[in-house]
Amino acid sequence: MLPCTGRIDESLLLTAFENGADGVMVVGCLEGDCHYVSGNIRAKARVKRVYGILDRIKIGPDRIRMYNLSAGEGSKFAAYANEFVEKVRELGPSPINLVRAGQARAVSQKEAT
Amino acid sequence: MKSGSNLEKVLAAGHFSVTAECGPPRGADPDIVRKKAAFVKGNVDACNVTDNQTSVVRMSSLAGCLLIKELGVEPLIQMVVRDRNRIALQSDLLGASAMGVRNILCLSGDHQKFGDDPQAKNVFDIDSMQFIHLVRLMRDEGTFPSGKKLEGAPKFFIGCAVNPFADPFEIRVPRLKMKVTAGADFVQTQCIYNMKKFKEYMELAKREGLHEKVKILAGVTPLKSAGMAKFMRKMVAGMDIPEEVIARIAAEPKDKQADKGIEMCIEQIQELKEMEGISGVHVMAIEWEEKLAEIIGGAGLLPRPVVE
Amino acid sequence: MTGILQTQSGNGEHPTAAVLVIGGGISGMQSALDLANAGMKVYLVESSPAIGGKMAQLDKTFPTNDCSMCIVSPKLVEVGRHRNIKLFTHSEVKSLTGDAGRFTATLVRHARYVDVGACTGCGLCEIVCPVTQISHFPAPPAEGEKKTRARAKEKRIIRGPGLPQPTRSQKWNFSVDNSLCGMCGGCFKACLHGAVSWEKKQVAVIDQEKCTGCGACFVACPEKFSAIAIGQAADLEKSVGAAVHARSQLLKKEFKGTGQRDCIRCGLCVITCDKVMNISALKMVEEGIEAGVDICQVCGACVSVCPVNFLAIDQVTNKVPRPLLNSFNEGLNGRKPVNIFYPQAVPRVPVIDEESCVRLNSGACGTCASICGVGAIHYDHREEETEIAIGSVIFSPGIEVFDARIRGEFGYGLYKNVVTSIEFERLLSASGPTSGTVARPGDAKHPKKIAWIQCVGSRDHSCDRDYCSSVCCMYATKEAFIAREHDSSIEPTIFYIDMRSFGKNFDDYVTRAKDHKVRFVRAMVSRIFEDPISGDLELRYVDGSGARKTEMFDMVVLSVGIQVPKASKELAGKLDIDLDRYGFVVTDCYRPLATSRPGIFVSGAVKGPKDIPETVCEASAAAEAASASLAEARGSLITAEVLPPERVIDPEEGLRIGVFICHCGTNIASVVDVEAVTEYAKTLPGVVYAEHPLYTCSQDSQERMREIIKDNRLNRVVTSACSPTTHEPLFMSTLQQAGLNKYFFDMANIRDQCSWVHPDDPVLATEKAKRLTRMAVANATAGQPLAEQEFTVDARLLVVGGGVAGMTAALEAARQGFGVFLVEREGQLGGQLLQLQRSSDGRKFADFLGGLKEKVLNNELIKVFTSSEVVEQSGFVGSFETEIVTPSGGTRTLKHGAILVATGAEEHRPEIHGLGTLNTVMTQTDFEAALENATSKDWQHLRVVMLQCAGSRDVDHLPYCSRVCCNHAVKNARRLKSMHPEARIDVLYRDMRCYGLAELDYSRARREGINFVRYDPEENPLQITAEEAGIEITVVDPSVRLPVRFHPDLLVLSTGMKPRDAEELASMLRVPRNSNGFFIEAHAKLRPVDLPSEGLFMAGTAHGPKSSTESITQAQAAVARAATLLSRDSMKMSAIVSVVDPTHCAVCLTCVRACPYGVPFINDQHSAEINPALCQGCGICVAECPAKTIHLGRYGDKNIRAKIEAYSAS
Amino acid sequence: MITGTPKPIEEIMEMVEPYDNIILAGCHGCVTVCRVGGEKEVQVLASTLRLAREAGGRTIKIREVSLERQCDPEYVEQMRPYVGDYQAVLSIACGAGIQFLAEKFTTTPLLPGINTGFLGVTERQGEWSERCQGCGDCVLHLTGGICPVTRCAKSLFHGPCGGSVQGICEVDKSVKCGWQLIIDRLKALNQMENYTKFKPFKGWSTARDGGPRRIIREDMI
Repeated sequence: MLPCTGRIDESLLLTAFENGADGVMVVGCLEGDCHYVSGNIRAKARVKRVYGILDRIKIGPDRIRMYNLSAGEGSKFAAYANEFVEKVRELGPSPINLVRAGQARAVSQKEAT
Repeated sequence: MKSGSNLEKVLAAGHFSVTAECGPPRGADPDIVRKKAAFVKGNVDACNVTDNQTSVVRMSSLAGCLLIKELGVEPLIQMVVRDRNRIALQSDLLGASAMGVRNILCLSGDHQKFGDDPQAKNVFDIDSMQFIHLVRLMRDEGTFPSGKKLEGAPKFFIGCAVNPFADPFEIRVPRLKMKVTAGADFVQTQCIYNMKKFKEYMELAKREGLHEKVKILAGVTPLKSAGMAKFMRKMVAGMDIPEEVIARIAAEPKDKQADKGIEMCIEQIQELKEMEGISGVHVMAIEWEEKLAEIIGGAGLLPRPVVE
Repeated sequence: MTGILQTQSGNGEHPTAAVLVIGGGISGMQSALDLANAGMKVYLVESSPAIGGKMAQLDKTFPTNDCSMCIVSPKLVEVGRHRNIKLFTHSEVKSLTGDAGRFTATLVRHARYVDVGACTGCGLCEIVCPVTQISHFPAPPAEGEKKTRARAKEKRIIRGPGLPQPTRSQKWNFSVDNSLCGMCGGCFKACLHGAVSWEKKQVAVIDQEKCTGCGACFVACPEKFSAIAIGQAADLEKSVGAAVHARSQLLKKEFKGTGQRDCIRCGLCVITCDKVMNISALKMVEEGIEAGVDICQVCGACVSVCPVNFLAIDQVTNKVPRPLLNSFNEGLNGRKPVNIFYPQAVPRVPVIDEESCVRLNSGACGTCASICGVGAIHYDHREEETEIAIGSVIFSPGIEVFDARIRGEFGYGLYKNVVTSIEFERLLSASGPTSGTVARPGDAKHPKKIAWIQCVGSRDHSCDRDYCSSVCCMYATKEAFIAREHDSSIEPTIFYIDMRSFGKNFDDYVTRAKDHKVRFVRAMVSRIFEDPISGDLELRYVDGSGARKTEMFDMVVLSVGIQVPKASKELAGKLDIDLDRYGFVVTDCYRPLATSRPGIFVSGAVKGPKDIPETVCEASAAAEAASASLAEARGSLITAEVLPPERVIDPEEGLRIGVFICHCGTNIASVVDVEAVTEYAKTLPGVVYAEHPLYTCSQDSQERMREIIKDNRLNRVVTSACSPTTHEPLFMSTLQQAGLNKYFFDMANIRDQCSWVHPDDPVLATEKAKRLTRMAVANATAGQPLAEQEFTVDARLLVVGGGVAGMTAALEAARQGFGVFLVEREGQLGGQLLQLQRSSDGRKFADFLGGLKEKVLNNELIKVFTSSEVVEQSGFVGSFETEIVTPSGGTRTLKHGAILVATGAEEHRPEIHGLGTLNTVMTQTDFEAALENATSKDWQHLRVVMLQCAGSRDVDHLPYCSRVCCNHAVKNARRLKSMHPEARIDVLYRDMRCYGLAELDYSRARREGINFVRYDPEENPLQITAEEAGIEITVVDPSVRLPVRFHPDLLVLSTGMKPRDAEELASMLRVPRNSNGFFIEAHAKLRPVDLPSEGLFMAGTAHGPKSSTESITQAQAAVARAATLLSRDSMKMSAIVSVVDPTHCAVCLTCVRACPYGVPFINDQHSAEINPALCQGCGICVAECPAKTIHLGRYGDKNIRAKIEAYSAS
Repeated sequence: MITGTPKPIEEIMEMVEPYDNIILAGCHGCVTVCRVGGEKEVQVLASTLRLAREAGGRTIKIREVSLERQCDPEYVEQMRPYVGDYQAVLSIACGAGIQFLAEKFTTTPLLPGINTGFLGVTERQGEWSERCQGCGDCVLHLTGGICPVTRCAKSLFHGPCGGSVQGICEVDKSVKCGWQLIIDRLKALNQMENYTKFKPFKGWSTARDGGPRRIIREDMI
């Protein structure tokens, strides 16, 4: 939880992927309705940049997405969360996690032999 | 006589002069130049040979000049400062003069962005104004800009180009005046369609007495079609084609538009002929050299006078 | 405090700076907080055992669906721990003497039998107490007579399906003390297992091999010998009752789910009856248990200690059992005589009920005292009287609901599946008797079809409840809405007369409910019949087409109205304040908070039915009214909070993290395995302490947390509980009180994010709770101590808008001793009220306005700027600077500590039905003005049609309800009728929204012959032609179901109210307005006059349409809210602000450009700088800074990275 | 300030391909201000590289550092104690900084992470434009404070050329005609006489045409 999505920056978003996130969802106020005037617009630009980076480094751009909600839209939040989880599930584990899992398997096989 | 060129002579004799232009080919085939020269021959007092115009690579203008000269057409070499620094420019000037080229048009040159090699490095060591100054210096002082004495000064009738329709309008005449001061003997204008604005320009020039200091050749280009007119207006920077001009040619059926274009061009030349301060026309029949005779003849400017 | 009057000590010349607030509901709490936060001492008296009132009982609130308990609980805690509020719960006002400014009140604190200071609220007493019924206590022995036990004459053997199956589990060891044995053989005869060997004149011996431990011998041994000793019984050292409870609990656990239905002959019931209750009505026999049904006192203890539910209360007695019902849960479940009012109660201290406690009545039992670890239970408590000196009184005792039994045709009290709306609230509540499952009380079946019947005990002359209760339409809609959220198969139907959704955003809420399949039927239900077998209910009603209908429902909710309780009326009598015939306090429409007795003020529904935000608003307003005359003595009776010095944490000191995993009652614990999370937390690095309190936020838990922090020298604290938005401030202040910087804290929300969203997957929810806790621990580990800077407060108030709200606010603020700048755009003060003529009681507004204006203009503390406008605004709460343009064209800069927006509204004038072109068509305001001169003959037989909602509740004009138009029409119609009885008036309406006591005028209007005809823009539209030639209106009159045609001389349009243009002001103040242009309050329920930015308040119609009385109330409320700031000497700035570390600042201006508030600047030290007072703490600059040299308090990269890393760590 | 743009990540990936343990060096100077090479970009690029590498099955160790300036030897020297422990240094400072590192650390390969742009100004957040080419012979006093060398696509000294249309350069619709700007400014300054003055040939020897330039100021040594 952050005071505003405007606080989040690209390096933190990428850090989440480095830490094994398969997807990152950024949820801010409705556009034009930011509690801090323009924080969500700044966040949108940063999410877009990370989207581009993920695309270019073959992690997959769709693993990050920004949603906009008002505080009263609990059910919409749930719907978005489900939608995004479903999307990430379709994409499967992040390549990082696949590689790490593969290495872990290799290590355990090695230990087994 | 500064250069003794035919063009200089014709103008000096008070004739309404005619120049045209000839774009060298995109290859090494000299026959293409010769073929074009054939259309020009006899119809003009001098023929411009362009220098990699619009930054599209072509045969060098000096070579083109020599080819048409062989056929008896008086060459007018165009030189741009885009591709050569002051060393190369001086050297080419000396060479051209040595080979008998007596007319020169000093230009900046279109930016390389529009040509074959937009990635090319441009030079622009000196600008066209400074180039005019350079040619006049060498011709009249007989020295290099470095001050060293020339072993034989080059002889050129020095021309420059002006676009009366470019922005800002207010500096167009002062800038022409600067060019004249720098050493221009004659000027060829950008092709004119907006006669009203051109007249305004001429009024201002005349107020400065420029028509008496420099020979002004008005540029004309026959329109092949309404489409071409619209294209030029849209794509060529500083091209001012009034709506009524386009409307007039567009009113014709497609197959009659070329004839209409020629007719309009002739009318325009006749109008220019009557204007005070206009010493001639520069007919740029772009890739349409075969119509030169028809146009120039139609305007009652043939045959060309011979001045000794 | 520049410009504030000096505070004085009570030397006899000054009033007493203390206020008595009567009633601890939301009204009393809000008044108390506003007063106490503005330097007044408060005595808050509440008759029930805890504060909270009706709001604590509600499930959700309209129109935002906020959880009522969640939003009220921080207030409960704040009141509970406020140093300047003295709480008297379970108490009453006995008398009041003296006059305004110096009253003396006598308070009676009823005996609670539990020491509030000592009790930890652990609730163990309630758990061990075996009593569940109101007993028929044996008559006390006559004077001088020896106390003897009655002997049963009527016996009944209670049998199971099979014979008893004696258990030896958790067996107690019975043995005979040879030195005490009377050798009577009683034990030998009692033993059913042949385990006792005895012969005459011999000491009895118990064969432990054969003994099952039932204790029959123990019970049989005569008291004079008491020779049977018990061994291996846990808690026996405390009391027999405690030991019985301990064994019963173990056995219950053991037999849980085994389907055991036969008696296990544990003997606990018999021992309890004999040794704990001193009754001896039970005896173990071969076939089961023999009950002496005539001597049973019906306390229910035997039933509650039975581990296998073998006994039932009606089997053991021949009397009718009287179960003890939980009044907080509206009697839907039971309780014990010792009872904590509700889980979040403040104070969370039980009360022992004098009527049902065995100890207090017969002297037996005493189990609770024996088990209480802190010795907090004292059966010898007596009621105490306290005398207090106060300057003012606020009377806000609240309301009760109508007794639905009076409307016998609905069968309430007879039909089990007919409930009241307040009962339904408890059924919906997660902490209610069904834990939030919608179940029929009759058979616990899940109902599908539920009907709400409106106006039960409202708008009803037959039971003397003529008024409208104001809230029922909305709460029924909400209950229907929420019921469907709980169970989407529910089909709700609401039967109503008029849909009175007149408040801000209410119509939208009703529309949303309709979209969520809530069915609305405009019909009066005449009767309900119960199907005695199924318990289903048949409703009879007449629908819109006039057809008689019957429809079956599974359950019926009666939307009961609200009324003044008898006790409140009696108290009002003692206080000598006037009530109307219904018991509502009488007030003047220009002085809405003042009662008939000077110095006593009133707030809340006791002065007329109203909802929560209006109550909160009135409560603040009453606080203002009550303190204005005491202002000169402000601060003389309060004590300032003294925090212990903050412990400086040595960086070398290792991490000592304490983790508190909250049960939230069952809110969290019913899904999340809090014990497992607690154990897990203990394994996290740095965690030295972890526990799982039942309610971490309760007052006793907070006190405990403070102790734990100190005892364990904790340097970080984490709670995994509910929402940080509501509860973080509370926990942080506990840290401060324990001498720890409050930012050494983090909070995980395992309620909303675990138990609430994953109720069906406890395993994963528990895992998620662990993960969130891990993240919070990581974040707390990364925590840094942050300091809050202090600055001086400018005690002046800027009021924008000089209408009735603005002027009232200015005057009241001045009375409070604050300087005021009053800025009005127009050339004269008065606002929209200048256009109106008379109040509902017929007095001329002009007289009132004139007086008000004069007072404002003559007040030395008020500086009035007319024809002036705000053009520039800067600064922050406590220290604002506002530039205004004055009529001369020059600007002036005003410095002040708070802002009150009262920009008002104006009459909407749409170009419809010939308004503006025909002189026969006018608005209500025009008509009201015309009425002033309506003496001519033409008016005598005038035909007037009033068209309601003309351009209101209409998406093409004003989409909202303007709230005042119905009352306005009734007022004007009645005035015309009184002047010219022959005049004909037809009011065409959609819903007559004469809420509250205004209903009385509406019914009078009907009786006076004013004709009301309902139309509906969709189903029964009007045909209107309004031309020079005349006006013709055709509509079907639903009462006769025939088309009627009107040819009025005058068409009066009720066009509604629209806000004045305040777009620029809103953008300068950076406060939001809704799509209709009204300012949006900080919280729709609990902060109705606060704007979302700190230090900004609003009042009057700028907030939404309302009457002049309501505007006056809001103005006073807003002043009260502002006074909580302006009365302070200094304020603290938030520590959550961006701070530039100049070391790496590249002075690149990125922050300067990125900040939406324009706060960062480049200082003369060649670095960017951010004024902490102006920084809003969004963190945009932090994220943009290319040098990463801006840090935002607890939202630093370090914190976020710690959380991200902890998220994925396993 | 000196501006620049990030190199495409693919290009950087190719450069670092041979290495598994590198330093990523940012600079607190110009590149921080133009937001291409400061601490934040170090973090973003480091994360990006690690992710990209790991997605390809290999990991890379990156030491993230930000020097005060990469163009001053004292700051560069701060890297010396550990630079030898790494296989390469990826710098996101300007070309000057990168080269300076290369000169100082002769045995460590230096890789450029950004494309150095020009000497420019901030038009607004996120937009920069060129103002100076460092020709070494300033004529701004004659041209109304607007540089014909930089602002005219053809570096004309007697512009504008015929390609100037309504103040826009023919080369790029988003570029203003430098000469139009000069004229406007001269008019505003009432210095149009400067315009009509003939400007002699520019000496380019002080520009890059004179070879790599040095400034030595004896008085400061």
